[in-house]
Amino acid sequence: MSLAEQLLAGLELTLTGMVTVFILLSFMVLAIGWMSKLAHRLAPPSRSAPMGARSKSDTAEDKEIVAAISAAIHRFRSARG
Amino acid sequence: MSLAEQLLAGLELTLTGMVTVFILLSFMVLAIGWMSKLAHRLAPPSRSAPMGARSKSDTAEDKEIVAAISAAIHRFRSARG
Amino acid sequence: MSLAEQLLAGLELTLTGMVTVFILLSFMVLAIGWMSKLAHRLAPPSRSAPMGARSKSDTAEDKEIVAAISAAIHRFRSARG
Amino acid sequence: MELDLKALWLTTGIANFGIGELFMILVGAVLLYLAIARRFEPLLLVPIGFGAILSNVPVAGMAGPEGLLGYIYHVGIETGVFPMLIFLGLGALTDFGALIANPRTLLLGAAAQFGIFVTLLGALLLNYLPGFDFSLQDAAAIGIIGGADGPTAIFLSSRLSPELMGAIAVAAYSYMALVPIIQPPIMKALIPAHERKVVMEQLREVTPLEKILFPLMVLLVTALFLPAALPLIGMITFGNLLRESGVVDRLSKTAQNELINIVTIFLGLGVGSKLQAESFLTVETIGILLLGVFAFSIGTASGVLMGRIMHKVTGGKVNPLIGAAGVSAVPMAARVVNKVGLENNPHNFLLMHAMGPNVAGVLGSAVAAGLLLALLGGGG
Amino acid sequence: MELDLKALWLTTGIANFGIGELFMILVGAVLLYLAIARRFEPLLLVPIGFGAILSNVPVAGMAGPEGLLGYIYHVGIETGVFPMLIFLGLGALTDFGALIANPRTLLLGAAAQFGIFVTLLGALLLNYLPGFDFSLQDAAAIGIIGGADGPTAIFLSSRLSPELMGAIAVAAYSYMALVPIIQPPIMKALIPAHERKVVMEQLREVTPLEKILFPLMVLLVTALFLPAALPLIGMITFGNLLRESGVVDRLSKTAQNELINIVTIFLGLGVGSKLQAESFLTVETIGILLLGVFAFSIGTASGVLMGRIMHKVTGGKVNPLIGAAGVSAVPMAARVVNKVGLENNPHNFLLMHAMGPNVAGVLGSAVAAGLLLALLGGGG
Amino acid sequence: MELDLKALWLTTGIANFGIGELFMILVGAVLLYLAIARRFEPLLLVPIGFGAILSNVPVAGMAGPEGLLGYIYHVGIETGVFPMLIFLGLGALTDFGALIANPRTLLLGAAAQFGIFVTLLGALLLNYLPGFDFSLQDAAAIGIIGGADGPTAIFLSSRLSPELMGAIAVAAYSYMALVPIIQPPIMKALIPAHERKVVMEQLREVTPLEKILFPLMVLLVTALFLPAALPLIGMITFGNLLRESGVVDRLSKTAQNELINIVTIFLGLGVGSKLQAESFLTVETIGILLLGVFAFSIGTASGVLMGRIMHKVTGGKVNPLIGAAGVSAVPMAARVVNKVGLENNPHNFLLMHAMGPNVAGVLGSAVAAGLLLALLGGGG
Ligand code: NA
Ligand code: NA
Ligand code: NA
Repeated sequence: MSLAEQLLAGLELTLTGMVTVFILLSFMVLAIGWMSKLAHRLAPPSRSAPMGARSKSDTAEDKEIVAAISAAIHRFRSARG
Repeated sequence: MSLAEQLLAGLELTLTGMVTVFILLSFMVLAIGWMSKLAHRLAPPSRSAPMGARSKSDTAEDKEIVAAISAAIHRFRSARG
Repeated sequence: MSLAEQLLAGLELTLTGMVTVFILLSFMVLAIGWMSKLAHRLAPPSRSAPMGARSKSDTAEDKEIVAAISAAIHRFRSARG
Repeated sequence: MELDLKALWLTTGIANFGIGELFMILVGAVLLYLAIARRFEPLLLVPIGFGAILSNVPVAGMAGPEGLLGYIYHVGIETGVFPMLIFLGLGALTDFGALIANPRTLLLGAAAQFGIFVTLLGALLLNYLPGFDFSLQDAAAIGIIGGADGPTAIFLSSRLSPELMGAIAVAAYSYMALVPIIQPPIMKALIPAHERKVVMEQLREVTPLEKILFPLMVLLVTALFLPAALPLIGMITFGNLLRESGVVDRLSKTAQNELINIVTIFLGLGVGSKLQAESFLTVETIGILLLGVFAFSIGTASGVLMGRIMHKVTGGKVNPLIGAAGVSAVPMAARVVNKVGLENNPHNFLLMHAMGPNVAGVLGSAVAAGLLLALLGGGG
Repeated sequence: MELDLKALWLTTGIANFGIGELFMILVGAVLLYLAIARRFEPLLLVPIGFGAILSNVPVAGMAGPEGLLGYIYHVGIETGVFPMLIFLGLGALTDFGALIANPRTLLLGAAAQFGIFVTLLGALLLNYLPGFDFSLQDAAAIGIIGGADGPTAIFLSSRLSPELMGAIAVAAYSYMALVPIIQPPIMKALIPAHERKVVMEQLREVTPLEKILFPLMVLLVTALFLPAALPLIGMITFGNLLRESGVVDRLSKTAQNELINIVTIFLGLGVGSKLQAESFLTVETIGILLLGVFAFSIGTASGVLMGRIMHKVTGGKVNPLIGAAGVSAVPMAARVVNKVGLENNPHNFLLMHAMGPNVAGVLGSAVAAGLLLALLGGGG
Repeated sequence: MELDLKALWLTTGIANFGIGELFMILVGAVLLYLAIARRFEPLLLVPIGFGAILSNVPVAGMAGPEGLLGYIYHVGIETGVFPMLIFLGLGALTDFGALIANPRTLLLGAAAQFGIFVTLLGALLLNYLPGFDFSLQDAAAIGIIGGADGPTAIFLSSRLSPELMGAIAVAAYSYMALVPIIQPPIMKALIPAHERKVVMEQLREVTPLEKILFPLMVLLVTALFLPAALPLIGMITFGNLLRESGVVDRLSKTAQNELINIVTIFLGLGVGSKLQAESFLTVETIGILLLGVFAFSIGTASGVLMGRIMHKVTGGKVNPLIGAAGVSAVPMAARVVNKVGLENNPHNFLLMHAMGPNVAGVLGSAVAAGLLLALLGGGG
């Protein structure tokens, strides 16, 4: 293969490659969209949103706990030192 | 091997198999019994029972600690919210 | 190889071996010395000493925290039981 | 460019999918559904189901000799290494205390293995139907489904009948998950209500030394009488010794966590590689799936009947329900026993009593597998 | 004794070191310096740098067929197994929520792959210079540097151009670490200030079921259209399913910790074994290192331009900056986007919005790698 | 049925056990006893002891070419990979600070290797007795017991004298556990009481940069002067760099926990596979076990005498006791030094001072192993 032929093959590869990548990822865009609709129909987000909310408040709670503990330690330490 | 011969071999296998499994596991029953006696002679269970007991009370203690911590957190939270 | 020849080879090996081990580890002694000087020039120990100190006091702090928590638990337990 | 487009088209899955592969991908999806939504033995069925999908995508060659799943199968399953390492981990995870406290429950674990042999006979009987041509080895590998122990089933079928492994593993894990549905009716049908209400006396404490000597004892008996069972029994006792010896905690922890987890991922993917359309989509697979239910039922029944015998012999001290746990399917079967026990007497907690026959069932089916290997392993 | 001393002398490194090996040890030391003092992708560059040193010590033969690094290379890299296991771990580590909430950002991940192909062409153009003789396969392996994804680059070069792997891996990881320096000027040059200030609306919540179905969907599309991408896409989706299914937490935790850590150590050492003087110290390596910067710049530019197109199409809802994250280099590129965004509007946190194109870039380059493998893998 | 019963009988262990196998199972049991009840290096001796039992059960073939232990041996020990990975983990576990603060203690680690060579000569002298026919390679592998470092001994014997590995490993680990008994009398006999009371000045702080450069320096010196020692030295320095670099904590943690634990389990089982009756039950094994005690004693003595020299040279600043730690056996030997030091002066804590020669001993014996490998590795 001459260098020019090789370069031509490379250009072809580039075209094929970018087109394929775009087609494939576009399909994924559509597929994910369908999937989300399906998922929302099977398990409506209202059901999961409070779950998300709950898990958030859990985290918040955790933070409160950590805050409580560090406050306690801080008080202890300032009492000491 | 004809199907009938095969089936006969299968029946033999079943008989051999169940007899072997029972004999072997019966031996294990005996062996475990001897082993326990030996173990109790070498290290009387009185020695290990309190250990078991201690580990139990450890667990109880752990539970108390957890209870203490959660009580503290609960108090903190009710004071807050 | 006769036993005597073998033994001679063994003696040679011993001599070679001990000399090599000593030379190599002596080189390491020197190399580590140079390395330490280099390291101290690049990052003076004063910079790292306080770091060491800080990490020590961190440990001390950790111990205080552990002490605080166990004291709290102890108090709780003695109040209870 | 034309040529190129054709080459490109030939690299797509669409151009290469056959109906069989599509169907198998659906099977993989169903396994994932059962594992995730229905919690059917997810630790194994998620990797197996995903592996089944990967193996059936054309062109990719994931299950081929140069694909990841092919390598995994070759290195870890063909050699039997992965099931053995799973047994190592199981040994490190299992507390045999209940069995040591009441060793006679080993006999319940023995009786439940009857399901293995009846299923073996069932497979041979299927040969009278057209389309079935199971060898004795195949039948033995199918029978082991009745052992209700996944790694044992995978191990034996890797030795005796690799091409049936896909169907056998799927059947074994699926039915293990169905134990709560399969077992209770059989238990109720075979045990009169008053026997189901028997409260068993509390198990005695087991000393640490007993727990250390136990795996060595099991090893010794196996070595003397059935060394062919050593690959599995040897590893489970080794893992258990790591656990109970108390001096190698870091090894024990690794065996029961990271090591078994890594091996589980690979074992599942490797088994999934045997769910390729050409070898799985046969009438024999249907036969195996049907025999599987049968196997569990017979195993449960024989365990329960042995339980009734022990009930009689001990003058009513044994609740025959615990015999059902002899099929292994740890700890599912023991939980089912506990649940059925509570239905009959709300204060009767049989869980610990059922753990004895439950772990005995693991030993029992490993012994049965060893025996089948010893008698059938060298050829036909 | 004289003979012995000579034999002893010949066993020393001093007697056997060539200038090439010494230089490569220096390269290894520089990589260690970058990794430790400059935090250039230390998880990979520490093992790679150390491996480079070990491989270039004469007599020791660490990278030879009977040396540890040689074994590692043979078992884990030649087979492609280690990069696949890394992808398994990455899948278990990655939350694709941002991509599911805004799937159109996949197109940014697609656009950024242009860097791969332009670099491929650049490599072929270098052939016009004396000393360069890259095959199409070599050029493709070099191009994948533009994918900004280490394991993908290692995987593809192990298949297409093993002798260039050392230079390719070093370039890929080094430039990934340089993303914060390479990207911002390009982003600022190609996007007008007012577009850089666009505040994007908050991403919607994604349900657990969506997260479970997402990997299966990605797997399905890949299987249908480009099965050659399955080794990488299959593993990242498997890992992600382990993570999101919620029923196999112990497997997910192991995949994202111990398993990926062990494999990372070995992968780095194995890649280091390809930094031996004779194969690394060539003019081609210099070409590859130069092309690497080029690759990242083009990828960034094309991602950013796609971002501007999406900005136009969506009527200004998309901040084009997030296009720069399409090169992958997770999570570095997304952080760079966030930082540049904050420079233009101190209240504009783009991090979550950039995570979508960022993980899309991983999928995009795995797809590109699959395509190159499909078209060039069978020979010339 | 008659035939079947005979076949069944032939599958039992009873029908196949020889006196040698039974004896070796007893040996395995004794090793387990020492490991569990007496805490003799349990991390290795539990797997070795159990492996010894498994290997000597007839029919099972666990140590054969198709058995688990046989595979482990073939994959991980024959190749030298497992000892190298252990060294990787040891490097990640070891703090070389004490050695960096006082590098001259390396000479104590050098002196203690005299035990290796004297034992080598001892093995050659045994050849004058009937029944012994050790080659130079065998003698070198036996000598390395004096290095008091298990993985080094396993590594060297896997290269030079695989058939003696069982006895060598058992001797190495057993005597390491006996260090608290073997060493004190020698230390007291060779050091006058007033020297034993010397209080050493506190070690200086070592900076993080020194700890990072240390493994690289050791690597460099080894590469220049004795590259044959690189498989072990390279791995221990790599592990140490992972530890000290501070940028790859997750790799370091994995190397010092899961990775080394998994490899330890396998290494032990694999070594156990070399305790098969036919190769272990020889007069040579008895010779090796006797030489082992000898090796440790000589190593201790030469370390201690070097300590006395350093005492003189430094004008009394060095307590010669710490020379005993030069044999390695980390951290047991350093603890013994500390204990003996406290006996002579209740306020004299020598532990940190003994850690320097202790880890130096590891380097020293790895260097000695490398040298023996370089001079004897290519044949005889
Ligand atoms: Na069973
Ligand atoms: Na990418
Ligand atoms: Na040593």
